[in-house]
Order: sequence, then C-alpha cells, then structure tokens
Amino acid sequence: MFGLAALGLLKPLAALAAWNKEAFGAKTADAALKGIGISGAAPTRDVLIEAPEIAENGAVVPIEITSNVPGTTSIAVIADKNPFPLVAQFQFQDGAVPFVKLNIKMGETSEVRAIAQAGGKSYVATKEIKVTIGGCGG
Amino acid sequence: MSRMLLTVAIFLFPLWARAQDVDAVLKRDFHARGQATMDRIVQDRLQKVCTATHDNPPADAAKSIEAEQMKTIVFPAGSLLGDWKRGERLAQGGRGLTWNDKAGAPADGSCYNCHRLSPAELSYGTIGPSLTGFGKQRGAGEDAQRYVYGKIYNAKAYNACSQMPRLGFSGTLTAEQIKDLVALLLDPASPVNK
Amino acid sequence: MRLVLPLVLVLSFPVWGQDSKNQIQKYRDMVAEGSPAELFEIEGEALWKKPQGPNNVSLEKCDLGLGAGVLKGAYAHLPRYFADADRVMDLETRLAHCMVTLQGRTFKEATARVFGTADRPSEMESLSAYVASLSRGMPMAPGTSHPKEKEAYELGRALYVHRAGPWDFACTSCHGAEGKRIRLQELPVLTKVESARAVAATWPAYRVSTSQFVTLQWRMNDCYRQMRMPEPAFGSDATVALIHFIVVNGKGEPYRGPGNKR
Amino acid sequence: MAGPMKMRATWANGFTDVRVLMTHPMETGQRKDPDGNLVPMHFIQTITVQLNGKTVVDCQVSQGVSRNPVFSFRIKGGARGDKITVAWQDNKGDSNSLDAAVA
Repeated sequence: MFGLAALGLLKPLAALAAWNKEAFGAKTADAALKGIGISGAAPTRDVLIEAPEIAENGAVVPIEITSNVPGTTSIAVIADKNPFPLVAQFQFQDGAVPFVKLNIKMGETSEVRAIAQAGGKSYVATKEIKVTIGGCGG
Repeated sequence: MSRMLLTVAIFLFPLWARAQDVDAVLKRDFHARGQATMDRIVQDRLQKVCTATHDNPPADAAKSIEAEQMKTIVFPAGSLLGDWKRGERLAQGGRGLTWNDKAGAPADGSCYNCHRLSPAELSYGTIGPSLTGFGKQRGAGEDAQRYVYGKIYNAKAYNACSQMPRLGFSGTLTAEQIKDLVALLLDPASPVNK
Repeated sequence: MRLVLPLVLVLSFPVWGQDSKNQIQKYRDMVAEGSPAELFEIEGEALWKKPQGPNNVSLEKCDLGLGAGVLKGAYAHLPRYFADADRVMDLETRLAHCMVTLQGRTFKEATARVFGTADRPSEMESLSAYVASLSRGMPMAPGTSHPKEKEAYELGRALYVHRAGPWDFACTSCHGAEGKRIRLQELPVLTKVESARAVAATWPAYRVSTSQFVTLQWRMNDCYRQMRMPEPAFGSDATVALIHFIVVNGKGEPYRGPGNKR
Repeated sequence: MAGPMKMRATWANGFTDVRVLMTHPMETGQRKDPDGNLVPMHFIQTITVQLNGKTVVDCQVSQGVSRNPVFSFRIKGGARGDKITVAWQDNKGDSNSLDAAVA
C-alpha cells in the first residue's frame, strides 16, 4: 500500500499548475483573457477553428482548433456570450501538436475565439456559431 | 347526405375490421398518464375518415366534415388582432396537453415547429407552409382576421384532413392567445411582415 | 474597395437553404465523431455480467434469438418471434423477459425505470447500447416469416396512420411526407426504404440535447407523448409492432450504431 | 465513484492520435433538477495527457465543456506499443485515469 502510494499509483497525476480560478470565474471575455495573461491578441489566419456555423443544440458544439503559428505553446478557447466565457486552456509540450478537438456548451449564438500563445505573443481566430432551438429530436 | 354516407361506408368497409383491431390494441396497450386520459384514444368521425382514407377523403365526405367543423368555430366580437409580441412567444413555445404538462396550465402554439414565420428565426419547421410575409399579401382587414382566427381555431374547417391541430376546438389555446397569433401573422409591425 | 464591397456582402450574407443544410450536416458529422455512446456500451457490458435479482444470476445465459448467451449479431435479428414467449419481441422487451425468467425479477420491478436521465442512465439503456454494439457491420434482418411477425408488421402499419388524440395526430402527421422537418430536424418517412434503413441502422443512440442514451422504446413513448396521446406500455404489442414495422422497412442495412441524435 | 473512460490511441505517419471519452456530468451549477433544486457545480478542472510517463498536454477546463467530455489530441512521434495515460481531476476532488497502448 505504502509502496503503491510512493509510486504515485494511488494518486492522480498532478496537474502542472493549479486551476486558474480567476480566469475561469471571469464573466466577460476580456476579463478571462486578462486572467490568463493575454492582452491585445493579434488576429491571424494561422489559427484555424473548424466548427459548424449552425449548431443544432447548444449543449454540444464540436470545435477543432489547430495553430500553425510556429512555437505555439498554448491554446485557449473562449465563448464570448457564455456566463463564464473561458472554456478551456491547453498547454502543449514535448512533441504535442498544438491541436485539440472538444465539445463545448453554448447558451446562445456567439463568437467563439481561439487564442494561441507563441514566443511571448498571442494570436486570435474568431468564428460565429449560431445556436438554434430544436424540435422533437432523433 | 345519405349518398355521401354510403360512399364513405363502402370506401371504409374493408378497413373497418382493422380499425376495430387498432382500437382494441390501444385500449389494451395504452394507459392514462397525467392529463392524457384514455378518452383521447376514442376517434371522432373526422379522425376515423382521415385514418381510413389515408388523409384523402372523397370530396363529398371532406365537404361535409369541413361544414361540420366550421360550426365549431366561435368568433369573439370586435377586432381579432391581439399583440404580436405575445404571439411570437406563443409561436416559439411548444407546451401543452402532453402527459407531463400540468393540466390547465397555459399552452403554446407550437407554430415554429411546422411553419416559417419571422425571418429572424432560423430554426423553423416545414410541415406547414411558410407564413413569412403573410400579412403583407393578405392585408390585416376583417376578412383576413376571420380567416386566420378560424384556421387556428379549427384548421379542419378549411381542410378536412389537415395535419394542423384544432388549436381552439381542442382547448389548447384561448381566444386571447389566438388573437395574439392573428396579430403575429397580420400586424404590419410584426416581424413576420417586415 | 468599391469593387470588393458588394462581393464581400454576397459572400458573407447568410444564405439559408442548401448552405444551412450543409452546416447542419457538418454539425452532425462532427458530433458523431465525438460520440460518448461507447461509454454506455462499457456500462452495459458490466450490467450484462452482473448477478442480479432473487436468483442472483447475470444475463449471460439470456437467449436473444441466436441461442443462450449469443450476443454477436443478435441485435441485427430483432425484433423477431420467440416461441418461449409466443410473441414478437424487440431488444428491450426480450431483455425484460430474461430479467424475469433468468434473474427471477418481476416484470414490474425490472421495467420500473426503463427511461433514465442524464444523471442516471437506466439499466435497459446501457444494456441496449452494449448488445446493439455487438451487431456492428451486420445487415439488419428482423424476423418476417412467422405468422405473428406478419401480424406485428400489419399492426405497425395500421398504427402508423391511425389519427387520434386532441391534436388528431398519426405517425404520418410528421413522418408522412418527404423533405419535411420540425424546427431543423428532418423527419424520416419510415415507410420509405432509404429513410427506414438509416433509422434501423443507427438506433439506439446517444442524444446530445439531453446527454442521454435513448432507445426505440423511448422513441415510441416520446412520440406518443408529443402526439398528446395516453402512454403506451413499455414492451407492449403496440410499441413492438411499430418498431418491427420500421426495422422491417429498413432491413438489409448494415448496423452502424449506436448512433447520435440531436 | 467515477464512471468509465475510454481511449483510443493510434499511430500513423509519424503522429500519435489520441481520442479519449470521460463519463462526467460537467454541471454548471445553474441547472435545476426535476424537483426544481439547483444542481451544484460539478465539473472536471484539469486533464493531463502523458506519453510514456511524460506530460505532453496539460489542460485546464471549465463547466463550459459538454457533459461526457470527448477530447482529441495529437502528438508528433510516439510508436506502436507506447503508453498513453490520461487523467482528470474535478472540483470535488474526484479523479480517474486510464492507460492505453498506442496501436
């Protein structure tokens, strides 16, 4: 038992940094960006957001983000009109490609931003996703 | 009248046995839940004829049903134009009459489920025709008001086997609510007519 | 600039129609790639092997039509006639039958909670996910030769057009004409082979709007709710007949579920 | 008790693709249960992805991620048989992790 604990098998892998309470608790996109230390991200075509323009349901909105900015170390995802706009931030290292695919929630039609950080600078791509009201379903 | 009934009877005879089977199955396999009580499985004449003819009733049967249904429509006195803003909310909502809706609670019109209305709403159904610009074409005069009110109250008065529910006749919507929907369709200020 | 502006306007103006249809299809494709349906298959496998009921046995000896305990391809052959019960059964009805006959549970207890919630999926839903997943790639081949299978199909056909209730609805009210939708959801005409095939091959499914795993018994139940009708009993002849009718109309399509629904 | 996870890790043309599913309610704290009570916030906050014990992606997420999260990641390199580990931790201190061999 003691041995297992010492080997780290009983404890989950520790995250590199504590969860960013301030940024994830921010109620506006700007405050969220400030919380992760980003201001004045430059619009770019090198960050790609692959997502449908119309989501049949806001509970699940699939989004795929790729950064072609050389030296990208992180990607943040922000849904501007969500009650808490910052959805996720991913740090890439040791061979991880700055690419991620995930499903996010959206309360209403909104801009979605992907912000990549590379070499101390930040770059942003934006896409509007329309969230629609559904019928019976399935 | 009797000739009409004979036509319908001959037409329906081969289907009569099957209809009896279905009634017996529904009685055995369904149960009341909440406000959805078992009296709802009993078909009225219209439902019987539309089922038996796959919604293509002989012309004289259709005519007689439509006349019968027309008599059920109660038109309130005065203007039939309510408030289009309330109408838009009713058109968006879909509550009412299901076994998990509270009995007697206000219901909605479920309009966008089947119709396009305000062009701003992207999520609209196509079971019924698009009604965008309806008031622009028909005007908002007394005849148009009566037609729209009557159609919402009892669509079967205009088309015997229409797929549109009889929203007034079934007790789904009140006279005030139907007037709000008439305004949504006809009021020049309504987004439907912008 | 003067030349460019009108072009930009044309390109960026949202064209509702073909384009939005493509966008909805893109949404569905992307959702399907990331379907959590597999999580329910894992739960279902554990439930299949878990001893339960007064007899404290698992469902591993349950005969889904291809012999006791045979799971591979079993779902693709349902609904079908079962001589031991002398009736046509769909997957869920048969699972309930095994819970009663093998595990010694009462039908009432075994089916008390067949439609779960996002927080707590039902036993039946997880089991359905697991069993159906083991027919992937196999053509749907429900029973069609036994007289009771023919009878069930005919009953399904009659129910499909039967108009009743305060809103005068039949299945055909929504699923009767091609190219129709409720809101943005396209409505398959289940008497049409291609539409029925797509349905037969993808149910049961994960439903993204409610984060629930849903089954065909649930689909029948919730359609009747929205038809403003009384509630059909779980596993009743009426529900099995409709499911049989749909799957027979779509037979031959290789199973590719559990799928994804809005 | 955390619900199941599922992972698929495949190698092709010099890249390892990882797709991982997690069972989690991802409650926002704003949803009401059928009795009308607010369901408390309950969501995954951190996720780590490791290749042979070395962290390659470190994620922080919010309640804005959909219920039963699904993520795809890509790693340059890796080889068939390498070990991928994905672990998560939520705001209540629950956690789960799963290993998979790259196929």
